[in-house]
Amino acid sequence: MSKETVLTKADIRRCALRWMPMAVNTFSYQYQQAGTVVFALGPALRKIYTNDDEYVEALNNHFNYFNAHPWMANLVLGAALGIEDEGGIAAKEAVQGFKVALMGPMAGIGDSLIWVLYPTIMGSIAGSLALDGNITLTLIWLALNIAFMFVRVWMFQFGYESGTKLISVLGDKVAMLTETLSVLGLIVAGALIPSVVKITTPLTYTAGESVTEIQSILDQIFPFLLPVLATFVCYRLMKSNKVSISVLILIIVAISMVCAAFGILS
Amino acid sequence: MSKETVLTKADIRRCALRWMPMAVNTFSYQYQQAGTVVFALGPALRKIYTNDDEYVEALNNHFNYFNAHPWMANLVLGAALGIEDEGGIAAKEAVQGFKVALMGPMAGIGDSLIWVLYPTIMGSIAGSLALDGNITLTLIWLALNIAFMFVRVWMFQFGYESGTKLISVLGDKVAMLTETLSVLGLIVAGALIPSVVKITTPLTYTAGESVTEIQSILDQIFPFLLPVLATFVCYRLMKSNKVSISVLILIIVAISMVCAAFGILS
Amino acid sequence: MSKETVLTKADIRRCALRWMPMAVNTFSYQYQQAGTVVFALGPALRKIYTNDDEYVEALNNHFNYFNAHPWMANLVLGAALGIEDEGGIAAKEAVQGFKVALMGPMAGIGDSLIWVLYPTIMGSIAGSLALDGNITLTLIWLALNIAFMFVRVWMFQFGYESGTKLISVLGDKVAMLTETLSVLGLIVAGALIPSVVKITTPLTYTAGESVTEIQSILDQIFPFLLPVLATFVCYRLMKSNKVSISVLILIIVAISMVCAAFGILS
Amino acid sequence: MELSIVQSILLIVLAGLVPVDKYGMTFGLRWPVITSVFAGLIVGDMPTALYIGGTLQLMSLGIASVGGSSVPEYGVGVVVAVAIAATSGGGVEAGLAIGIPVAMLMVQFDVIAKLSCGALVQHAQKLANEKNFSGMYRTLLCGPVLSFLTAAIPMAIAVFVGGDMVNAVLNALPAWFTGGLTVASKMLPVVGVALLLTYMPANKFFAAVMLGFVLVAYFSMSMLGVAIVGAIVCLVYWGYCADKNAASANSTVMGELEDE
Amino acid sequence: MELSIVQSILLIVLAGLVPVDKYGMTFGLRWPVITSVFAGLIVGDMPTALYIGGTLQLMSLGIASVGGSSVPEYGVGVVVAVAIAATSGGGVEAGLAIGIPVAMLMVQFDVIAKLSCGALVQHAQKLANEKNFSGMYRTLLCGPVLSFLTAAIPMAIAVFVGGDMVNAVLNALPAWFTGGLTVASKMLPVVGVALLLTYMPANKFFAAVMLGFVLVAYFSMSMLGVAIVGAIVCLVYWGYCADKNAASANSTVMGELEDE
Amino acid sequence: MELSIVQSILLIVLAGLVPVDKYGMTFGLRWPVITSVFAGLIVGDMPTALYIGGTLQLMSLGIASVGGSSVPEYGVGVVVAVAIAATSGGGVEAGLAIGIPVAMLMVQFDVIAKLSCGALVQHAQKLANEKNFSGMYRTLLCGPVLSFLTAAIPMAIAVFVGGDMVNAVLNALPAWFTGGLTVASKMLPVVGVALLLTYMPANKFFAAVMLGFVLVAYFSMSMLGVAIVGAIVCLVYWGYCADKNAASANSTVMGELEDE
Ligand SMILES: OC[C@H]1O[C@H](O)[C@@H](O)[C@@H](O)[C@@H]1O
Ligand SMILES: OC[C@H]1O[C@H](O)[C@@H](O)[C@@H](O)[C@@H]1O
Ligand SMILES: OC[C@H]1O[C@H](O)[C@@H](O)[C@@H](O)[C@@H]1O
Repeated sequence: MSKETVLTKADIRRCALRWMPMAVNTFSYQYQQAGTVVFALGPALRKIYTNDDEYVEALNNHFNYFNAHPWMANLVLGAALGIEDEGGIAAKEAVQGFKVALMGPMAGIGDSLIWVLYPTIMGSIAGSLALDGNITLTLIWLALNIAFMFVRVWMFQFGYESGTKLISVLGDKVAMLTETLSVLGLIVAGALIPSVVKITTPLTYTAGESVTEIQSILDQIFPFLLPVLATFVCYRLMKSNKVSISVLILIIVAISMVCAAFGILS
Repeated sequence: MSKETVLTKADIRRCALRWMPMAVNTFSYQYQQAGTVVFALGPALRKIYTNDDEYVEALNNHFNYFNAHPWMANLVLGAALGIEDEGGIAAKEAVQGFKVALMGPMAGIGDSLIWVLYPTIMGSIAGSLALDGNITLTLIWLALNIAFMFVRVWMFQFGYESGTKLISVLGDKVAMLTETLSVLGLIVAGALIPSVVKITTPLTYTAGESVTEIQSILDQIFPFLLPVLATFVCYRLMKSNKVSISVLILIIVAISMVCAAFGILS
Repeated sequence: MSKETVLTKADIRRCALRWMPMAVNTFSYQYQQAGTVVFALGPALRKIYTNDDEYVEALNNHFNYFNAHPWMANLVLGAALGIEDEGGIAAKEAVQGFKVALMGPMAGIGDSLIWVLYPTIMGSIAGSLALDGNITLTLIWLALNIAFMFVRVWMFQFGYESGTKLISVLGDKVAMLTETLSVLGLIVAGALIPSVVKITTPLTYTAGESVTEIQSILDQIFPFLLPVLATFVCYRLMKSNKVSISVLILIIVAISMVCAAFGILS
Repeated sequence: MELSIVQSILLIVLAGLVPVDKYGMTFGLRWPVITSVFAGLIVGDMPTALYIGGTLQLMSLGIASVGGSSVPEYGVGVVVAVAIAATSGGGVEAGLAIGIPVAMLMVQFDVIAKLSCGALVQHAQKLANEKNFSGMYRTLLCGPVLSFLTAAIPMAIAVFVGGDMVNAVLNALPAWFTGGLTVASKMLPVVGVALLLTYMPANKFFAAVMLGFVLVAYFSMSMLGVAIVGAIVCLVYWGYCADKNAASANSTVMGELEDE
Repeated sequence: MELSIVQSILLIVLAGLVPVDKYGMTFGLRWPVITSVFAGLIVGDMPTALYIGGTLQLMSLGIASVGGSSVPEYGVGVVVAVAIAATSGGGVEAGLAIGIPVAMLMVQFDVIAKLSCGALVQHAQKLANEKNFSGMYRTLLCGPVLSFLTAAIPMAIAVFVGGDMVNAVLNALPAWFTGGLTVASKMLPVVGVALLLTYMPANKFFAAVMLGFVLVAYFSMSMLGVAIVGAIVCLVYWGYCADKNAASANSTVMGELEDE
Repeated sequence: MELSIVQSILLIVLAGLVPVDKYGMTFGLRWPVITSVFAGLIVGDMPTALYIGGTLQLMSLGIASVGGSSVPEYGVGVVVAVAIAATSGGGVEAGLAIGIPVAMLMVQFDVIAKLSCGALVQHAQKLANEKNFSGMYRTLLCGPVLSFLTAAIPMAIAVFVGGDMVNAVLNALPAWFTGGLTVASKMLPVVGVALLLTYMPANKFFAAVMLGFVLVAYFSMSMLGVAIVGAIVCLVYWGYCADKNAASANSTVMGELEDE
């Protein structure tokens, strides 16, 4: 399974530097960060796959839904690249399983620490000082951000090395790894339903003085009923191939507008 | 395994109409709704089993403990009948496993929605209006109940069709289905112990000003200790065949009266 | 596997009477109650293993970390002795697995009931009465403690008999028992990390008026991060055999003092 | 006002139908305000009946028999209260003063009916095993009759002997009897659960029983949640069994090959 | 004071870079106080800029785009507010009066950009399959351009047409449009999740999907907790597969022995 | 009043027995009110002793050494307090003023004793491996002696040198020393847990370790709950192993058949 790796340190760094400025900038609801993943890893994959067809296959693999905190993603993408460099197209499923399995946890850690905690600490002080015309902490904050860029490049490289090691250790058990990771990925996917699909209804049922919230009735029937139903319907539609994803998204936007207009969803 | 089904639409409807008025009307602590289950399915089973011995065997199977919300039970019993019509006496265990596995969830959903939510909404308004001599909503409520009767008949039929489909799809894996459902049934049974056996003691231990509740000591030793012990003792007694169930029930009633008289249980 | 048992009732009682006064009196952080376990069971083990080497092997087995509530331990140690008497040195792993698996639960039950509940009830009354010069309940308490000593001796014997029965029933499945118990033991070990290793930091980060607690940041990154890290580091060091346990303990004490001096840990 | 004999009988029948309907068809008599319409039609005083029905309806919101538990039966209380209000001079107050205690007493009567039903169904099963199927059906049909009587008897006393008599009877019941039946209604579900365990492979899958227990005792999970977790376990176990079957089929094939 | 054409363009570019940087390099423009330094340099009034930056920074504490959600973009609000404050006579108040609504409006623009990006990336994938790789890269590079425009356009209106115009546009947007986009931003993540399920063996391991759901829906577990539980399941499954492989390897060996 | 030499020695012995009994026989000296009876007998002033015992008993409710933690030892405090109260003119107040700090100081002494016991038991194990079994027993018997000394030494100082001296020593202890020992008492349990992991198959069953951790860290489960969940896992694993053994036994049989 494992073969000569072809990527150099410079290749890895180049991937990191293509990833970082683009990260969420191609974000869409169906691909999420996949566009940027392709953009960032593309040249490195080209080096791994000299054969055009394998290259396209690998690209298509990376066009699959991916979303993590853009800083923490460096670790995951680095490792995925390592697995791919070591395992080649045969490791395609392992690469995908690996990315899906880790993206959820990385999003959780990154969002709470880097998107919430870090700017809350820096911002509360820098903001207060700025009101008094003091710019010091703002500049320090800026400098810290720049310093972190170097850390992020290093994280990508660290990920790459861990990935190659992982695969060379596993040997011919990559198929087993793939299946196992897909189990983890599916657990994460199941957990995403109630945590990212936030569909609730503000409808109430008023009778005399008593007001009943429809949402609480739904919660009694089944927790997170609306997100589960929505996921199920979308999943069925996609599987059936009867409706393209773009059309599906337009339908959802249309439904959202109608439901918002009539106060059915919020 | 699967064979020609013999029941007609009219047979199913008849079962539903025998079930609905009788449902909890034969409720006893050892059989719960089983009496009515037998009463309702009896004629249909007779058609399935022309052989007397098989018929008796099937009846005995349905004399086993069953309890669900009487409206939601239509789905479960319909499906069980479907499985039985498709699988015959060989599916006996599957039928039983299926009923036990689904009765708990159906009771939970039905009790909260149909016994609590529905009459709370209707009753709070209808009651308020009635105090002013206004009868409108009361009559609407009555009409709704009647409309639901038709829905309940339909649920029975829907259940039946789902049941037959299930079995014809499974083919020779019915034994596996039985075992798997019995696992689900046992999980439900374990969950029933702390949720339906509500034995607690009101005893307290007063010393000076400090009052210690014996129940909280028991909770520290083991959560739901009394229900667990009671279940264990009853289970052992039944397994040992040393005491008949009727006697056991009398003993429990006697213990209840003594313990109530002395304030030991509440 | 199972063989003639050699211990008499008197041997068992002797073990109990050696265990009880010594129990936690040889407590150390690495062995916990293991010293006393060896002290208590030693003579009985000598009878089981006439061969010196097996005896030493058995002693070394009992020198492994053990900790339970000293009263409840009677049950566990009695049963372990029973397993050992029945299974001999071949049951060594089973004995160890059994002790580890049960020590956690026994500590939990004993600590809450015997160390907290019992003296709270007795002490609150006896203490109040003593303030008025009334000694009655204090003497009753003393008498109760003495009565319990007999119960504890009986518990040890009861444990022994259960242990021998267990092993003679299992026959040649002792290896399977060992492995299964080690799974339970490891679950308990995992649970011990967050429940007995209580490392937290009181550090705060003050900026303007806002105070950030470092501990809450750590909790966001990973719950019980410090205990997990400490366990991991210690585990690695021990596995590597690069540092002796005594040295490790000294290092921890030194770290504690330094960290306490600088307010890093609390 | 005096009730005619027809009115009396109609009221007794109406009261008796309350538990029968509650436990079966759910036409709606379990809900006081609906029952009051019929009681009002019988005594010919709809405003009073509706007022009593509305009052008891609001009083009983949220009360429901769940898992075979026995609860006060305000639907019966309505019929009693309407009858008393119509006949005694005391009006609505007098009606409620008797109706509510009767509703409460239904808890004890309900326990007794359910205990008796045990014997009934047991007998039905015996008949089934003797292949006396029509006897079995007839026996089971006594169930609703029992339900009917639990309410019809106190109603008959109220109508024919008078409300004061009902109250006298109520007060005469010893505490250990009423309290004992209440405790019994909480303890008796244990019979069903234990029975359930005896005819399922509880020994082989004891871990499943423990899992269900832990989910409720430690995580206070709802039955629906338990069912979802149970489904997860079943899917896993199903997959495991399928694997095992496939493997042993494999060996069998090999075994058979050898034989040839 | 009037803004020179260069200043205007610089401000528009700065505003446009806010989302680009927020979604990518994270130089820091997503945080108002940092952006205000640059806005201050451009208009040449650092004290006012810092004051506005500090105000909006404190106002936006804790707000972050998580899981692809769209949130008010106070970094853009800062640039607008600084520009208005510098040009209109109204000072800081006038600046914030326009800057804050614009920041809020970014929610809607962000949804539109993310919807458009869907088409972009889809097109890029098509090009990839046609082996037009440089076309693919070019297409993807339009992503940041879109991000840029979401902020640059309202900024350009504010700078060239004036703050009042911005407000007029804001008020003209119908409620079903803005509200609808807000609802859409909450519903659309369902597409990604469903897609995820389609290209993984969701049928075979449906129990895994349910487990993840239960952990969050019933136990409100964090994603990290889910990952730990997931790791436990994986280790167990890995061990099981290894056992199974070993066993079947065994049988295979035996089978092969036979063949000889 | 002066204490006779016999009284002094008896008091020292009584104090020393407090930890020995607490950690072993549990006659009851860990509970102040019981200890006070004996202290009262020795100094011959039962009312004062009981008063001190009752006071400290109520003060110490709920305090217990759990999982090897070190807690204030009010049983020792009682003996000190009774002795001081009897000898100094200050009465009960003077007694408690010294007794309570000494009780607190026992936390530190306890840590030191447990650290030393580590060396003791290690030595005992060494002797065991050298087959010097009586040496091993003798070494282990030093454990209770250590326990004894942790209380007897401060008591001796209090009795022979006087309460003020005790206070002076207490105040002289540096904060890093007492605080450090407190921190150490919380950190040191890590040694035991890590050791536990080293001699069990932690690698093979790492999922089990994680499961135990998750149950406590995420669900705050009690040890009893962990044990129940653990039992579930064990039953499942036991079933799995039994299946596996049966299957491989099967293949073996087939393999053997072939050989014939
Ligand atoms: O809980 C399920 C079911 O149990 C019994 O049959 C009765 O109490 C019903 O009212 C209830 O719906
Ligand atoms: O939640 C992970 C990730 O999701 C999207 O990509 C964006 O909302 C990011 O800001 C976020 O970090
Ligand atoms: O927690 C179990 C056990 O641990 C140590 O041995 C001591 O702290 C005991 O008092 C305690 O009962």
